[in-house]
Amino acid sequence: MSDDIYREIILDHYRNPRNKGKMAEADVSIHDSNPLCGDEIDIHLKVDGDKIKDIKFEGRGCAISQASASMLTEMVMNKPLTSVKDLTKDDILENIGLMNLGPARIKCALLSLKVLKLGMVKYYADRDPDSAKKLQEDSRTL
Amino acid sequence: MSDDIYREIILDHYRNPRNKGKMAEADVSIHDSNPLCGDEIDIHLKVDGDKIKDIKFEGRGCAISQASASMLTEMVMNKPLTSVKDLTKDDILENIGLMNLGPARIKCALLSLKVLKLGMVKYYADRDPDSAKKLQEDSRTL
Amino acid sequence: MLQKGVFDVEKIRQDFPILQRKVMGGKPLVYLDNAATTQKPLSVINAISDYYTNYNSNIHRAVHQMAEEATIAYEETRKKIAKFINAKSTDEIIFTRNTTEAINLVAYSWGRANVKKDDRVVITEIEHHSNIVPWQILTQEKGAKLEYVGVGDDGYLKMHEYRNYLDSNKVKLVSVSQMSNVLGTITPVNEIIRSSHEKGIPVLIDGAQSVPHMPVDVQKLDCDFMAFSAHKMLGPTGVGVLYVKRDILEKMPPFMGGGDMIKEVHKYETRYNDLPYKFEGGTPNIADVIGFSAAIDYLDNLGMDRVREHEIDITKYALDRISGVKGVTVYGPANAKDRGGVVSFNIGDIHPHDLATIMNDHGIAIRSGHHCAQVLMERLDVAATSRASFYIYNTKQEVDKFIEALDEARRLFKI
Amino acid sequence: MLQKGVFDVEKIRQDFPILQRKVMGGKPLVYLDNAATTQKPLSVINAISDYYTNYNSNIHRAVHQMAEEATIAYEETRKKIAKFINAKSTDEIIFTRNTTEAINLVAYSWGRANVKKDDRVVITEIEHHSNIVPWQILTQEKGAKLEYVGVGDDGYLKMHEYRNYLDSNKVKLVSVSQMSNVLGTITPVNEIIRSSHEKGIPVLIDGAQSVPHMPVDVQKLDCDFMAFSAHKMLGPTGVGVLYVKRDILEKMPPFMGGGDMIKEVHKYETRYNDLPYKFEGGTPNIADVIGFSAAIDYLDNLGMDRVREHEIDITKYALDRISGVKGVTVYGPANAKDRGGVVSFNIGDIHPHDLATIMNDHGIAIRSGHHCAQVLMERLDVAATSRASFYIYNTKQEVDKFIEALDEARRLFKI
Ligand SMILES: Cc1ncc(COP(=O)(O)O)c(C=O)c1O
Ligand SMILES: Cc1ncc(COP(=O)(O)O)c(C=O)c1O
Repeated sequence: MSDDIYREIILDHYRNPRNKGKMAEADVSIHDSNPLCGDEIDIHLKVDGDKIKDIKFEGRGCAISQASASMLTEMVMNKPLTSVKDLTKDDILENIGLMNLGPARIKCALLSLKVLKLGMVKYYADRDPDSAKKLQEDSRTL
Repeated sequence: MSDDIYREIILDHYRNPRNKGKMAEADVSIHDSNPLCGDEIDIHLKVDGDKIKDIKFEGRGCAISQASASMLTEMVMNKPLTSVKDLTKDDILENIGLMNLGPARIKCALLSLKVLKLGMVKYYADRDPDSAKKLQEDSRTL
Repeated sequence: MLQKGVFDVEKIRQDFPILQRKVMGGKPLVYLDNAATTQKPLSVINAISDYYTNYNSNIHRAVHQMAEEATIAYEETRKKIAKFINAKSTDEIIFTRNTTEAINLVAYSWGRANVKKDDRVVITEIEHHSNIVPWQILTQEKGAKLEYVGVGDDGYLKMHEYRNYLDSNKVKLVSVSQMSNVLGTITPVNEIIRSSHEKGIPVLIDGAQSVPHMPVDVQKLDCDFMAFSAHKMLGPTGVGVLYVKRDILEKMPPFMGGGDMIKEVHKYETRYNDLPYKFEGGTPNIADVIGFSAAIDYLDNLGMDRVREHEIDITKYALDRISGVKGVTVYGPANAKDRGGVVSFNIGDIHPHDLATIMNDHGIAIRSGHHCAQVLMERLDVAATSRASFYIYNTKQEVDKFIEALDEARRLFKI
Repeated sequence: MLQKGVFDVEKIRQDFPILQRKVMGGKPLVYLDNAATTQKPLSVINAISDYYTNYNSNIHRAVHQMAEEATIAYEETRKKIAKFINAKSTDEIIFTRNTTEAINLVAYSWGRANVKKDDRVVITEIEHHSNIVPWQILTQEKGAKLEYVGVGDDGYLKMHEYRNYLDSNKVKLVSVSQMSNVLGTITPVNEIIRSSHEKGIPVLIDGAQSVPHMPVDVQKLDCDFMAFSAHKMLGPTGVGVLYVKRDILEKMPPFMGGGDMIKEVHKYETRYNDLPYKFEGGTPNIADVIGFSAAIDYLDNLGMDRVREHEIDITKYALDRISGVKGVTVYGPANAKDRGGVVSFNIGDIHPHDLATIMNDHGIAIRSGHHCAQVLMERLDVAATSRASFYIYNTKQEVDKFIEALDEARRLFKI
């Protein structure tokens, strides 16, 4: 099983994360951590009209959480907010190629999506309260 | 078993308690209750030199606790404090003829002795702190 | 149909190993102390053994296989309970030790943050000590006032007193039992909650006696807090539940600080965990929460409607029979439909403790004393009562034995 | 002698049904997560089943036979525990849910009555969240200050910092773990207690890791409070113990209000029960307290001296072997005699969570993360560590398997 998880691509994203770092003048910044293991992710977003113009993450944690965050940034960069809003748990797990994680490790893989959703809650809070509320609900299930 | 407990003499003391009532100008009055069942006993003492000159009790509770209190007052009336001080659990149980009570009912039978000992703690508090302390310890084991 | 009973009690009895037990030198056990704690079916006992035998592990904070299995089983129980009382979300279900801790949690966390000087907390004269003492402590600390809704001689709450308190506009919380553990009275919680809410006052329901014995739906009731104990509904000792509506829970400060209830601890500040974990400090009672799951399954399987029906049936029978015994005073509503399966009474000048001793000679377990309801005892002007209380495995034949033992007590005491 | 082990571990293993279990599709379970919770011998599992099968009843307040049997078994456990830690009296033993509740009880009851504005509470950087967060809450409420005694790179407390705090003359309480659940450090509690007492300051000992693993004598220590958990010493989940010296306990206000902790309840005032019942509100976790009794028997039978000896032996072996693995950093004292059976470490850039996943593939249960000690993690400047922790049933062969799995992790991560 470990051989399936710790494939070359995961270790590569873990050791050479894409879009990692701080962001000057982000439109939204948000932080959350996984109480299970203490993994932490910060996400910074720049939004342009209806699109994610730039995304960066900071974080520390296990290979799964950090590789997943790295891969998530690539996945949503330059994508319309509407499509990002609807990202599901399964989208993420498919993206990182880990469909068979147990419940504890799933939390690691989904932390960055949770943080991204919480960031969008913040972004939508005044602009579109209904979407904010829905995203808030979503984030609870992650 | 119940036939052994609820003998004529117990029911008699229960229904016609001796030395029951208030006491004007008691030297010591003390109250305690059994948290198990809510049985309550007050004991009032008049002490003359080294002797219990008068004792009265008030109370409500089960036949065992009330009969035991009634029989205790008869047992210690006019007796020297020194002998009352040393009364044990077994003395009481023998006196009322109930050597085979279970742990819950024993508490009922011994409540009046506990209150009497606490009364003597109060009486001895200034007069003889060592005896007071020993009686306090004793009362805890009842 | 009701003649034969609403379900097959003989079959149910076989699921409870303790009911095969003999007591007092060979007498079959007649267990009529169910309001204190109920017996446990084999499935509950096995669920606990199975946990310790196969996947005992601390939960939430580890990745090894047993930790995952234990975490899943623990959290599945939370889901099951949410469904059982129809909570909107599992986040609203907090595990405690018992009803007592659940109510204390509300008093310490919500109470200390919200109850101020001169505020009123309204309870009733029928409450269990667990729904009195926490409010005494809180109101004394805050300089607030504790008010009691009275109970009539008929066993019903004096609702006009309750409405008067509400009209004072000083009430911060109403906390009331849905079913009295002494009188059996089922209280009008729907009306209490509705009228409290009109004034914006939250309501805590002590469900220790109601949740085990009848269908309870927290969303339909619209109560703000609900507390109950696993051990009174076939589950293990050591597990209680506090339900709190989410919007209230979100604003409550933590109660017990420690492991599992935090997200991040720094030297001088702490971020608390998400709901409901914020309120579950330290290693939980994992095995017994999992055991409770099997108890919920058992009750779900029977159907709470039928549990209630069975109890009305047997209580009616018991009330009928006991009213024929000379010297008996029965407390609480006369109509079995308005009460739970609890029959409190006194007989002649036999003290309840003595009566329980005599009953015990016959293998019959009843409770005697103040039932942790001394305020009610003062109201009834008795030191204590005897209490027989029923559950799913009790039969009318057991009621008959109980009545025979009453006659024997009368003989001994010459009544 | 030590070669062959201080006692017959193979025989002990047969008493633990879970150790026969296979995990991850057929691998024998290697359980090295004992600091989180230990496994249970059959005698403990059976004691719980036996209670529910034969004498389940609520305690203290009833006279029927089963209630008596349950009350006796419950109170016998209290006696046994008093003896196990050499308390002067059973009145000083309070049952809680776990260590966390025990410490919170002290913070709420003793703490709120005694800690005032500008007072200091002194803890250390090695504490578990359960011995941090309650004091954060208390000191924040009171405007008091929380002070941390630091820990050196060698894993030992910086005792000069502790003495400086004492010299400030503002300290109201010292609360310190006797054994770190991360570093394994055994702290100099004798010296801490002696010097605190010279200043009249009471000391709470968090014994969650020490009481299960070495002989502890509260009278010899002369500590004022001691907290520990049954589930970390072969006992069931849901039971903790708080020991408090009687003269302190007598002055403490109650914590949880409710049934069983009262003597008399009136509408507006209450007389609390005798010790220790005053601090045990509501129906206790009866079954698990009785189960704990069997755990104490088991440990008594082995002898705590020998338990400690066995752990020194296996820890020494583990430290020796792991120090030979490339890329490994081990935390805590180098000398096995100064530490408990806990080995925390990191290896290369493998995150502990990933390492635990790989270990799990081999049937090895270790813990990874912050171990509820984030203040210590900040001090060590790591996000997390991996931790292997031992108990009476662990063998050197299991340590060997653990080392092999470490090598496999290095292969996967190309370290
Ligand atoms: C040192 C220490 N203190 C306190 C605790 C908390 O114990 P519990 O979770 O049983 O309350 C633990 C265990 O996790 C511990 O290791
Ligand atoms: C109405 C009511 N409330 C509260 C309680 C307290 O429950 P527990 O002892 O499980 O905390 C009881 C049971 O004794 C009860 O009957």
